[in-house]
Amino acid sequence: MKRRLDFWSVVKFACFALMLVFLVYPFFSMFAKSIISPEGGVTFDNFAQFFKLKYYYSTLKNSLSICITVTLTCLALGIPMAYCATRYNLIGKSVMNVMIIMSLMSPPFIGAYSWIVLLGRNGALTKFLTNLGINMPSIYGWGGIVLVFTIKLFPYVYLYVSGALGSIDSSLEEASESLGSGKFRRIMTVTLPVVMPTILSSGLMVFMTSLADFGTPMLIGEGYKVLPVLIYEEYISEVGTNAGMASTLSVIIVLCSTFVLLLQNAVVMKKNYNMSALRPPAVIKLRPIPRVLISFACILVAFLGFLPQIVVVVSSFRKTSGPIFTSGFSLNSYRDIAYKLSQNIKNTFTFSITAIILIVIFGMLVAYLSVKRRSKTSTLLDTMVMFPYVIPGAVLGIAFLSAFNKPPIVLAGTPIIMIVAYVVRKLPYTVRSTSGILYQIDSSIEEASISLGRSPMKTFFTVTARLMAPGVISGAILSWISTINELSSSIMLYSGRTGTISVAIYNEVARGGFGTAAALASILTLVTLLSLLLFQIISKGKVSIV
Amino acid sequence: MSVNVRINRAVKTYGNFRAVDEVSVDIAQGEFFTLLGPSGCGKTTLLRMIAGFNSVDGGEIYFGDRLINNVPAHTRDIGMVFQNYAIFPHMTIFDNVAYGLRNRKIPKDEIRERVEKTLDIVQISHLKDRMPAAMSGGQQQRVALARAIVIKPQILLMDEPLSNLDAKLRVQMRTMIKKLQKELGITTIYVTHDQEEALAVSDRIAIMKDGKIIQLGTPEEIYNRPVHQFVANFIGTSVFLPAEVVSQDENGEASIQVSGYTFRVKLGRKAPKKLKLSVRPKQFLFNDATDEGIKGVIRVATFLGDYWYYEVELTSGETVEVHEYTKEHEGARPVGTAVKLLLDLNRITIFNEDGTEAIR
Amino acid sequence: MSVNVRINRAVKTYGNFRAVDEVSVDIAQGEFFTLLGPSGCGKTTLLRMIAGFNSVDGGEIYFGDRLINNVPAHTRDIGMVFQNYAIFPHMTIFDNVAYGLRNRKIPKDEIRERVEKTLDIVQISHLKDRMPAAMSGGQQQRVALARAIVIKPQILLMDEPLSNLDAKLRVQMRTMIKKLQKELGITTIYVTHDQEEALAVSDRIAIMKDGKIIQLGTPEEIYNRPVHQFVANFIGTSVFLPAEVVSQDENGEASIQVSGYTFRVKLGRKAPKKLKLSVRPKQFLFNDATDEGIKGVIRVATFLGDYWYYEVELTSGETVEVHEYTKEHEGARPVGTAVKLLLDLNRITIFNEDGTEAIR
Amino acid sequence: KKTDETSDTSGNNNSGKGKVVVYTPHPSEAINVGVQEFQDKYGIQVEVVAAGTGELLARIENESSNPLGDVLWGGGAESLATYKKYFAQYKPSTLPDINPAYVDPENYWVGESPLPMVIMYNTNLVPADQAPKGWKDMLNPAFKGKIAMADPSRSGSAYTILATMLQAFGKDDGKGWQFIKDFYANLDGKVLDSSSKVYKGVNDGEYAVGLTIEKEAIKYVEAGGPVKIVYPEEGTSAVPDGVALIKGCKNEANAKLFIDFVTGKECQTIMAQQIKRRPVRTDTEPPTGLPPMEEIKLIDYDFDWAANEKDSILAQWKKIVIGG
Ligand SMILES: Nc1ncnc2c1ncn2[C@@H]1O[C@H](COP(=O)(O)OP(=O)(O)OP(=O)(O)O)[C@@H](O)[C@H]1O
Ligand SMILES: Nc1ncnc2c1ncn2[C@@H]1O[C@H](COP(=O)(O)OP(=O)(O)OP(=O)(O)O)[C@@H](O)[C@H]1O
Ligand SMILES: [Mg+2]
Ligand SMILES: [Mg+2]
Repeated sequence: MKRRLDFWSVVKFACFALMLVFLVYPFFSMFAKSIISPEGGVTFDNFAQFFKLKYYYSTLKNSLSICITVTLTCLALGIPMAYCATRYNLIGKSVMNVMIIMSLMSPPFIGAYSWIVLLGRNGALTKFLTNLGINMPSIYGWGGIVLVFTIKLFPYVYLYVSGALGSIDSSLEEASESLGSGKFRRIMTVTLPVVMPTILSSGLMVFMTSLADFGTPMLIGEGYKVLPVLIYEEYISEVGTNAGMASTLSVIIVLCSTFVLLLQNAVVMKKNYNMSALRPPAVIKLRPIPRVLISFACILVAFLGFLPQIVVVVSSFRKTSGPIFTSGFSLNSYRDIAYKLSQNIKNTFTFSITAIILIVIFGMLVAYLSVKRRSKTSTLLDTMVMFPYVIPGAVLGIAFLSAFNKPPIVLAGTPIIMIVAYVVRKLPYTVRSTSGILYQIDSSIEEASISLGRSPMKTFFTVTARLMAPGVISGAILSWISTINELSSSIMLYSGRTGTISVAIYNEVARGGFGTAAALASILTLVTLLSLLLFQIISKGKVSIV
Repeated sequence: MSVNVRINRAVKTYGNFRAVDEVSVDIAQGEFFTLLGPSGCGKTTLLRMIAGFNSVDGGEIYFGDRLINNVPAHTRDIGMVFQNYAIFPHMTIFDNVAYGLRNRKIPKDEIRERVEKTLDIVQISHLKDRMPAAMSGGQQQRVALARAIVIKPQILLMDEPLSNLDAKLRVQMRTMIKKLQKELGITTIYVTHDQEEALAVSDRIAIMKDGKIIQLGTPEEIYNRPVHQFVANFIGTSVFLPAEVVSQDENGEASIQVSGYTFRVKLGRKAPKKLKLSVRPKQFLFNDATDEGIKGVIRVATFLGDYWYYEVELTSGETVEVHEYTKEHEGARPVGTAVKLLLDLNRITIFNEDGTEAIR
Repeated sequence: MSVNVRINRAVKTYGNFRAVDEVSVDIAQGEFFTLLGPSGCGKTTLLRMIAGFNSVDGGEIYFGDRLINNVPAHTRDIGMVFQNYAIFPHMTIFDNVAYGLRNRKIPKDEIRERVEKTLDIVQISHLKDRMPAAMSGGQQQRVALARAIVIKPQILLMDEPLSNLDAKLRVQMRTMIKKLQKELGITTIYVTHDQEEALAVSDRIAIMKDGKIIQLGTPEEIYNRPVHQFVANFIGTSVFLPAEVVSQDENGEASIQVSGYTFRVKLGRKAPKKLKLSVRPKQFLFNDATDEGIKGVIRVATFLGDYWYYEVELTSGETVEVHEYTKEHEGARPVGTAVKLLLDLNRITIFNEDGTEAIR
Repeated sequence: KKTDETSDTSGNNNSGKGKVVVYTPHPSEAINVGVQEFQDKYGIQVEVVAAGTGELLARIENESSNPLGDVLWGGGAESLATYKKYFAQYKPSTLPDINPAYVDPENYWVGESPLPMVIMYNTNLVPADQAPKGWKDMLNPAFKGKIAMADPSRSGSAYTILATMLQAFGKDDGKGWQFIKDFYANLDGKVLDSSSKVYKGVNDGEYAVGLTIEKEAIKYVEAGGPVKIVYPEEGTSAVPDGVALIKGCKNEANAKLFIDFVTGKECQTIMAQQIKRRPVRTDTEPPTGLPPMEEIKLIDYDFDWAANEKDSILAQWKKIVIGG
């Protein structure tokens, strides 16, 4: 009996082994470049350079300024919306949810162009507002990045916090009310503090995403350069790269995010409370006027996030002439892409489905380890899982490429490398949202199962996993959507036969085929939408997305 | 200031099921009112309606003259102890208890003082900086209690506030609650499953069954004059013995026969032929002297501190529970002993045949 | 098959605090063993150590000959009822109860049958398709109970399994537990705050205080021969009166004076000069006949069903609790009445001055 | 004609002819035309990996221990030169017919289409009389903050533009750098990360003027966008797009065949006629609608200087950008 390792030790060991192969190995060799001089010695020149030259260190400052602002604005927007959506009988809630989830998924590159089409100097909305006499500041620069990030990333907060708010024990709120707290005070002193682990998780996701995302700032940053853009440039450039500097920058960005991650972990650790939520809170029926007003406000925000995709879909039907749109509508763009879709769609789905299954399994296990079996090693595991998240996808692609293109492991050019990259890169969504919800689950429920003779492993799958479902699902949806839309690592890793839809989009955009790109992106949007609907149908009545 | 609570034909339905079924009751200002009834009879549901956490699906609830059916809970000025404690897991014990006061614009010093005093009362002041997760069940329950009473509300609602405390502490706490309640004149509605507790603290008790109030009265009324077999059975154990009126004279004096034992008792009115006697375990008396009494054999004998608990199998085949105080009879009566049981005629309750109406 | 449990100097620490402090006890195979003690004394902690949910920070725990300190909980073949129920919120009642059986490769039909039978026993079979959220507190508690007993484990651990049930149901349930336990011979460790319950069901009782076992014995031993003032006080209310030995002859016969009342009693050994008498409320007797006794005035009179509860202020200033059975004295003794109290000399416990040792 | 079909029945069955893996940043029309012809002609299976020049070069660099690609087709010659240690030297059979100006003396790459740098402006935003004529108009305060220019440290074409401007105003006497300083001031801090944003931005009216490659700008003109092309009067450069053999590649023979093919007359003619790419061959007609190379004023572009001094030039540029 004694020599059989217990389930969770085995899991932990297995996770570490996988991490070692697919994370530590590629990244370590990549990071090593930051301190290895061209002559082969160890040097910290690159770091010295970074802190000496304003060109470099200013990007760090810019990045932090953006991340912090965006995290705050996303929380400010996402939490109230999550509250309203879970507690009130809003009109059009499911439509709103779909729009919000969809807004996370700006089809690569072209989605961001939509913002320029809408809010650029010559943008449709800008012109419209100018005609009304409203002078919009330009979308470019700090303000624009913050705006676009906020609209794009608040869904993390919304989704994660909704999940948690739905599984709080209602008697806590009632207790607060019985002690004379009005709604606002109740929310501030009981509801939010109790779901704080989840709030922090979602804030972390926003922070990390805005720290890592280079697409948006690249597009509308103009002169305002942030760290990931710089990393991207140092790794991928037509005019020569500086791998040493690039690794240095990667190390710095990883350090930043690790710091924030550890901070979050430390705070959450102190706020780790269990409750047995037998009675989830009821949905309150609002009176007609507030109901309409609140619904309208929420849907407006959701719509704003969804707007870029509407622009994309509209564009896909516009008539094109070479690279430019002309007036009138046609289906030409779709005709153009029709012949190249089947393989790419097939790839997108096979890779994504495989990846998502692995993500859900690993995500739950890792989250469980780091929350319920808290130890130094499981915290380390949690931290490691998070860090691919802040590495630009293309850089991760490069790390994988150079690590798995030579013995002992040769994976380059195969579907496996794409799938592994997706898993490594999209795992954090599921891990974060799941660990958020895990903090709320009373451990005595698990103990009850164990006392009835189910092994910890079986207990995990029959009880804990089921109770984690709301968190797992919202994380898995995010993972899924961002996997089918994943571009930046794919572009480095695909080979002739393993191209995905988003690769095709990129190729069109990069070459000015905006009409066809829009058509491809619309298809992706449609696919995303369909998978959401499908999910809702399959899980009818059992679990909701949010 | 305290207030009276008037409940008029209140109804709560879950689907087709009526958890609270046209309950009407007036609770006086400053009254200590207890809801007592078997598990699942609707006590919590009713309490939550008064607190404002369950919708009122029919009827009205008034606090004083104010219809509160739709008044938000937090403006009702209630204190509530939840059956599952509902302690805020993210606050220390001190903050949990101070929570309600912080809402009331009370100076910090006073808050500290009141919280500490209350924690003292519930005997957990040494734990005030702990988090709830590091507390035992009973300690948590006392936090819930302290949190509700520290705010000195108009109405105090308590749902089994002492269920996880040991007997000593229970008595101390209930005495404390009662004292506080009288001092401040707080109208109190109390849910308990413990009859003794209900009898000890209540001004009036409502016995509930299946969402309805079966009997409403002072502890003595409920105990001594149950109007329904259910109440007799529920408050203290009772055994029901079928009996027959052999004769009754014009004064109401009746001769009643039960299991071969005949006794005379005065009834207030003309009794039906068939009766049902409700006898509590302590209303049986062992007759060691004569041969009179209901005959039976001791089957089980258990020591229960103050008294011995016996199960006696009557010749009729029925088994009845009999308690005998240890000071009335030294040592156990061994299992197997043949005994004769008399009835404590002044105390037993006499029902009609189906137990729905008390004859005496 | 059932098994004996041997606990040897078990320790559990939270930081510097010893929640369980070198507890040693042998629980025999098939024994019904109860942990009794004030809130926060470490009962739950000890139970969870036996179950395998708390680490054993010192000492050993054996099931039979098997050291189980590090054996995973799920292989221990225990059934446990948790203080906070810990029902699976996502399963119907039926599934909750069936959960443990599904693991045991039992045919479906048999599972259904056993679950239904157990639900019947705890009287909630009509709710079997409900979700736990739609259940009252007591109903939930019964689910937890059913879930633990349906698997017929080697060892049954129960943490206040009946705390939210009404008196009737409590008695029924505890009788059922006891019967089941005897039938199947399950070694049972039971935590309760209810002394009467403990006395009623237990083969042996351990009285815990501050993480230690103070006394271990059969119910009668615990009740009648407390070895420590704490036990006397905890099991039933006791009042402690300082007394003085006026004289003691060579037979041990002593003359003892307490509050101006002198009585003679035979002590087993030479008594110290100063004593402490432990008197339960029912061990005071009102002396309506003579002028002898401890003098006092009735301050509180409460009807408690079987008996009247009085608080009597003695001339020494102390207040003592006195119970008088309703059948011993008709009606209440009014508040303010001057009374004389005798002691039930055969029953009171006599301690040394600081109450740490029983003299008789 | 489904490319996926052909790629599915991949090299294994067709092993006699084999396959070739082509890395290319070219637009799909170009790829379709070139690849289709090549496959039809030789029966060799072509696997295309299309991505940006930067991404492709990064792949080649990181795959160097086990190259997965065979040929890099397209990408500015200057970029190719920077990465030449990952390429193999190869002299295509077509070399004699190619304008020597577009050939690497060391044969690490060979040009396939010259690319003059141009100024592009939006006719809605710039009245005809204010249309720019040369590089110096980029200092016009009217254009302040309205010039689209990609980052030379990112984009190969932008670097070529920078080098061209430097040379046009004097690379050695400091005048060139003075011009760049003023030019940067007129950019008002707006440096775009990729060249695609330049032409698209000008076309969409986000910027009034932009500096870019002729081959991209001409697409917008052809499509009828509100844009016009100007060949700077101070002279411009015509660095070609190149094609190169990847060092250590797996299908070397086929790759060489491919290089010969894309620099051959047949392919160059089709490219010129169908998608308006200027040929590198001396014996091929330029595309209609584009001024012949001879009419465009070219500076004497010092390719070696631009390639060798790249680091210091970019360092200088960064210094200007930071203002330090
Ligand atoms: N995680 C913890 N950290 C620190 N102290 C704890 C922790 N858990 C319990 N305690 C303390 O240990 C003591 C024993 O707790 P335990 O839960 O065993 O009490 P108990 O006897 O079951 O009491 P109750 O009857 O109130 O449930 C209590 O004083 C409690 O405050
Ligand atoms: N959400 C619900 N849906 C359906 N039935 C419910 C729901 N909540 C409670 N009930 C039922 O309503 C009845 C009354 O429940 P309530 O909680 O008021 O009982 P209680 O008297 O407090 O019992 P206990 O003493 O066991 O706590 C119970 O039979 C219970 O099963
Ligand atoms: Mg209840
Ligand atoms: Mg406990």
